[in-house]
Amino acid sequence: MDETQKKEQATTHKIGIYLWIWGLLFLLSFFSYMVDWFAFQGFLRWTLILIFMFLKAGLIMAFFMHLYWERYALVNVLLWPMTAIVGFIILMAAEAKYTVFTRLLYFFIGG
Amino acid sequence: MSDNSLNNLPKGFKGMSHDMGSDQTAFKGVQWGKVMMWIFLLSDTFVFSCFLISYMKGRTSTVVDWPNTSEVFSLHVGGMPVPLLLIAIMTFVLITSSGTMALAVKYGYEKNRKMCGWLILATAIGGLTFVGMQVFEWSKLIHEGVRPWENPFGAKQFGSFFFMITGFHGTHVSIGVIFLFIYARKVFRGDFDEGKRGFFTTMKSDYVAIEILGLYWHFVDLVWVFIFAFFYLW
Amino acid sequence: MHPGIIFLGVVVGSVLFHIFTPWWWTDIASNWGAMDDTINLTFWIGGGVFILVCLFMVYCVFMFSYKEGRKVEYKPEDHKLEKILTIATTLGVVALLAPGLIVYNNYINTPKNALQVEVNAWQWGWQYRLPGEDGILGTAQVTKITDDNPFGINLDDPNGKDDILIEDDVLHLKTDRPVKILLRSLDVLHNYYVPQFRAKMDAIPGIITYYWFEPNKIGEYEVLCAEYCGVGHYAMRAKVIVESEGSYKKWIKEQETFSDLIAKKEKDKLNITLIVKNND
Amino acid sequence: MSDEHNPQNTPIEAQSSETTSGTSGTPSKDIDYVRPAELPEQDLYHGHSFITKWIFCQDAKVIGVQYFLTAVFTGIVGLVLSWLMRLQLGYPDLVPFITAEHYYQFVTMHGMIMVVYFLTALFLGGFGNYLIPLMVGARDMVFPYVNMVSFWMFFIAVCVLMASFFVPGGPTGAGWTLYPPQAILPGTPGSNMGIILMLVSLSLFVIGFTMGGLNYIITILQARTRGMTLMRMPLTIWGIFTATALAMLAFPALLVSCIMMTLDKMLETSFFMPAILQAGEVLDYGGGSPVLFQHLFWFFGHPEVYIVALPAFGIVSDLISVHARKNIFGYRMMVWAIVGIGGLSFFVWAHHMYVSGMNPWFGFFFATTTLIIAVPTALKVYNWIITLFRANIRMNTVMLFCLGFIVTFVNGGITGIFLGNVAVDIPLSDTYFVIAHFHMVMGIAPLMVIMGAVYHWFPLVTGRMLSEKLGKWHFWFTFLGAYSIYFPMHYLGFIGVPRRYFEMYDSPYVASAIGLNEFITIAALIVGFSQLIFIYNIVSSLSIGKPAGKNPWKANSLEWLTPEVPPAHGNWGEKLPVIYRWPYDFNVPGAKEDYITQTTPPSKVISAEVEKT
Repeated sequence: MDETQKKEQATTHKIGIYLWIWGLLFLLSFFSYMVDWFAFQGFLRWTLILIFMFLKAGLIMAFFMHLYWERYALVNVLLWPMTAIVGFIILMAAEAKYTVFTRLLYFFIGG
Repeated sequence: MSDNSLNNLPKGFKGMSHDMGSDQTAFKGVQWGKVMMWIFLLSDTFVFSCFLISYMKGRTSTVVDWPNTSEVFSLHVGGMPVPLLLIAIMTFVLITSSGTMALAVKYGYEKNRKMCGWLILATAIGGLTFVGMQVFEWSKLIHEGVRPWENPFGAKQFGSFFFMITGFHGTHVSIGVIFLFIYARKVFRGDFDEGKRGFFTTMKSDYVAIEILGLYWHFVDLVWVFIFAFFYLW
Repeated sequence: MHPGIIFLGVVVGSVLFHIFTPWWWTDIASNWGAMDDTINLTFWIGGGVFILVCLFMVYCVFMFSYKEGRKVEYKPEDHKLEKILTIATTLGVVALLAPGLIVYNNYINTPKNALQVEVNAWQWGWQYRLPGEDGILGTAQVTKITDDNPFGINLDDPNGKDDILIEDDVLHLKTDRPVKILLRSLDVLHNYYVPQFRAKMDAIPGIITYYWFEPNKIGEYEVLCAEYCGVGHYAMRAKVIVESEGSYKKWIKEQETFSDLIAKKEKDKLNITLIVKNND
Repeated sequence: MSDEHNPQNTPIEAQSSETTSGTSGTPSKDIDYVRPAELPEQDLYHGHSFITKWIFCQDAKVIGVQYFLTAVFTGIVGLVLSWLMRLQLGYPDLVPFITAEHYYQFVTMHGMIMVVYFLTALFLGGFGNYLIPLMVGARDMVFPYVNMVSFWMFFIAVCVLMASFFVPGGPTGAGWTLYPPQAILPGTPGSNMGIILMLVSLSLFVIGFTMGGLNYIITILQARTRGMTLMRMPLTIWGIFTATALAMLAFPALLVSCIMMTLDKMLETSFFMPAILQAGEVLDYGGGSPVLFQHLFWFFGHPEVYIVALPAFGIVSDLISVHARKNIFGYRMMVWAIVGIGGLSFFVWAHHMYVSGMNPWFGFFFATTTLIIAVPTALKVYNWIITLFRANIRMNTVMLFCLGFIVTFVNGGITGIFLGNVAVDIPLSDTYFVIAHFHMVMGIAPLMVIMGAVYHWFPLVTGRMLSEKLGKWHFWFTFLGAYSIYFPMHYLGFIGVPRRYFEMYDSPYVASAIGLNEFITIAALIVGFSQLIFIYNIVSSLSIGKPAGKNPWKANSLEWLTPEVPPAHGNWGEKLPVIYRWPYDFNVPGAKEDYITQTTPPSKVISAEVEKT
């Protein structure tokens, strides 16, 4: 491949986009740090943490890892298996709740 | 593979069914090495997910109090405890290195050997700084009496999960740093311009390797995003 | 001999074995007859499928053995047939699943009047704790177990004081009264399993698990440990005696409560101190 | 037009999916048109010395054979262990050196060896390495060097595993599921070095397998030859591909649980260890959750079942089709069933844990998902037997093994429905019913396929045929023997005999079962020894077997169409093959012969009424 073709490759992008994303990542990290700084609690804390986390992860995957420019075949092959993880998380959260419930009931509280 | 031909293919889900229905390759224009790294990272995602899921299960089901992370991980600056200060700096360093890596990939594809090499070196230094701060953090905790098998601040599992998960992540970072140095040398030596053959694999070098390395490095950063949210902020 | 004959023999043999087998489940002695029914239902549907599939295969083997120039059908797909088979299978699966889930729903929801029995399992033996007059078991923890407190009952829990302690592996149960078995393991996994009761559940250290059944046949039953628990797993047996209300009451009267035990131990200690003092 | 890879022309747009859905829609007027190569020729390393050619070899075919032989070696170890167990169960006092400790060590090692080091390595490492590049028309795996390292990692893992037989305390006796807490507590044999070596060996296996798995997946996805679309791949490849994908996603859970258990053992962390009272002492553990290990283990363990089963499904489909001289019925449904089973297998794991004391509400969810998975599995069975209908069945050894597979698989699949349905599982779990079920469905059934596959592909690998006569004897001994081991064993489970019992003593349940146990033991010994026929057949056929020549079975798929038999390094000689059709065009109406190979261009068989390409 000659030089001109190389330049047009999907993998080369204007430097501006990288700098933008870089800045956004710093900003989002700062925000999630602020969540702790202001000691938000409960639902608000969790929503903010998760939003910032997924935004950061999404930006890194989409732009730094070039997933935004990849064809859907690759994107789908990579993202669909995550459903197994999501299922695992949901079930293990339920399991953990159950464990702590029986522990408290039979070891400490009784009744 | 030139970009022209890729642009002529259908896009989106239509493109997906086209690619999957076609012969030879399912991921059009994606090099073997890059697919390998992606699938490996997918597998590694499952490793870290299992770690974090175990952590969630362990933390939720313990009846002993979990230590308050923003206190445990605070640093004293001028006598005032600043919560999660070190973690914030570590995050900053890792994101910085991720950015330099992204630029290194870009310059690599532009065959800008010097820029690419220096940026990879910068990334490696960032990674090294991160590992160094992690060592500091570990020794601070160990000094305070936290061990994998015990924890003076509350639930035993805190120490176990902390050392295991950050240790596993730190190992990934360290391996990444080693490879960054190796590739920086290769870039400066011009292996990728000449297509020199690898020492072990006897395969030709190509700048794609920089992108593959970049994928790995961004993945390490990605994992840190999750560890930061779930371990330090929870 | 044509191989089809042997395959046919295997299918016929399997069916005959099933009909004439001397090995069959033990007579049920609890309320879980519904489990046997679901097994039977699965046998009918599943066995039917097995026989049909194998007989069809044998038929094909007989009819279409290799012959030079035989006319072979070329039909890669038949959407109608595939659809019919999918729907039929789905219906069969639903027919098996629905009753199973109904039985399971009964299994995990214990009746209100169930008598609680806590089974303590360790490597390799069993002991039991029954609630006293208040009908409530006191809370207990493995870490609190001492010689004076063999069940690790929390001393500050008033419910625990009248708990009946049975430091023996024979458990007596009243007939026709639901029992909720609470399983507590002191070390590794165990499983309190009486084949005649059908029900079983693992005992796990760190949490309490449960299941329930209603014994309805007077007799003695052997308890087996059904979860591998180390070298002594196979020898980890116990006994359940299901008896009438009267003899059960007599038995339970003879058992020691936790406060009895504390009193006894105090007395022993006092005696020891007295002996020590006398010796001085 | 140049067919070779040429970056100047624009190869990707030249042919789109229309051409793959039917010959009629070809954009080019030339019906034999296949678009040119996208990728340049693969750069291969050719070994010159003995060591680089046969030991540290980068040729996938040699690596496949290496995997095969190593796996068979571990399998023989597992077989001998099973004899010892059976001797103890059938004749308790016959062999004095079998103590309870040893018995549990045999149980554990037999289970782990057979599931992981034998079946998984054999199907994916052995058949996968040998067949993938040949069947998709590649010169080799995409990363030959990594592939070689993969085998040697596996080899080291096997060495570590075998080393555990010789350490103080012997190998672990924790049961193949390695459930904590007992796996690392002194009440279990081999709870010191044994369990550590087992965990290390498993971790090495996972690492090695990941390297191999990346190769298999990427070779199938990215290195197919011209004309080879995904929907023209033999089902063998589909099975191996899906199994590998499952392995890549399931082994991480095993790795994580191994790491965590190693830490629990060596650093006394409490991941899986709650407060424990042993021998009157409260141990230094606290707050952990043994059920977590079970979840992690079965999150790996259930996909693992399909890692073994799916390649067997795929291979048997091909064998049936070739030897019944008929296309496989419902190819597309077969593919979707394989993929669907694979996907669903990540949502069914806790059906192994119905009586484990997990959250009781999980029973509903997992019973439902488990029985859903029965539907695609049943459809596959229907498709196999419909393929036999109106076919032209060669009753040779290969076909016999396929038929044996169908019988044992249907049997084991149906007992699987018993165990998947939660209310039925409760009385049967942890009894011999479970043992019988999984040996039938993932022991005997895949073994039938492996043996059939060996008879089928032996001519390709060595250039000589195996003896049919010995093969038939081997089949009948193995099939009838194995069936008579495991079919009656289900009934032991009905009586209520629990699994992993060293001895039953005088329990009332088993008085009637003694005779049955003796019978099973004798059958097991016979089946084991009859494998000597197989080994003899292989060894003798290497030198005196009938030369096979090219394509002795008249198969369509690519592996038989190499210029040399057995195929040389690089597989295809000068030019890569070009594919025009699926591999199942047998007895196409209008065609002269009863098979049309994948490389036959449409113009050569104008008169054939091919429905699908």
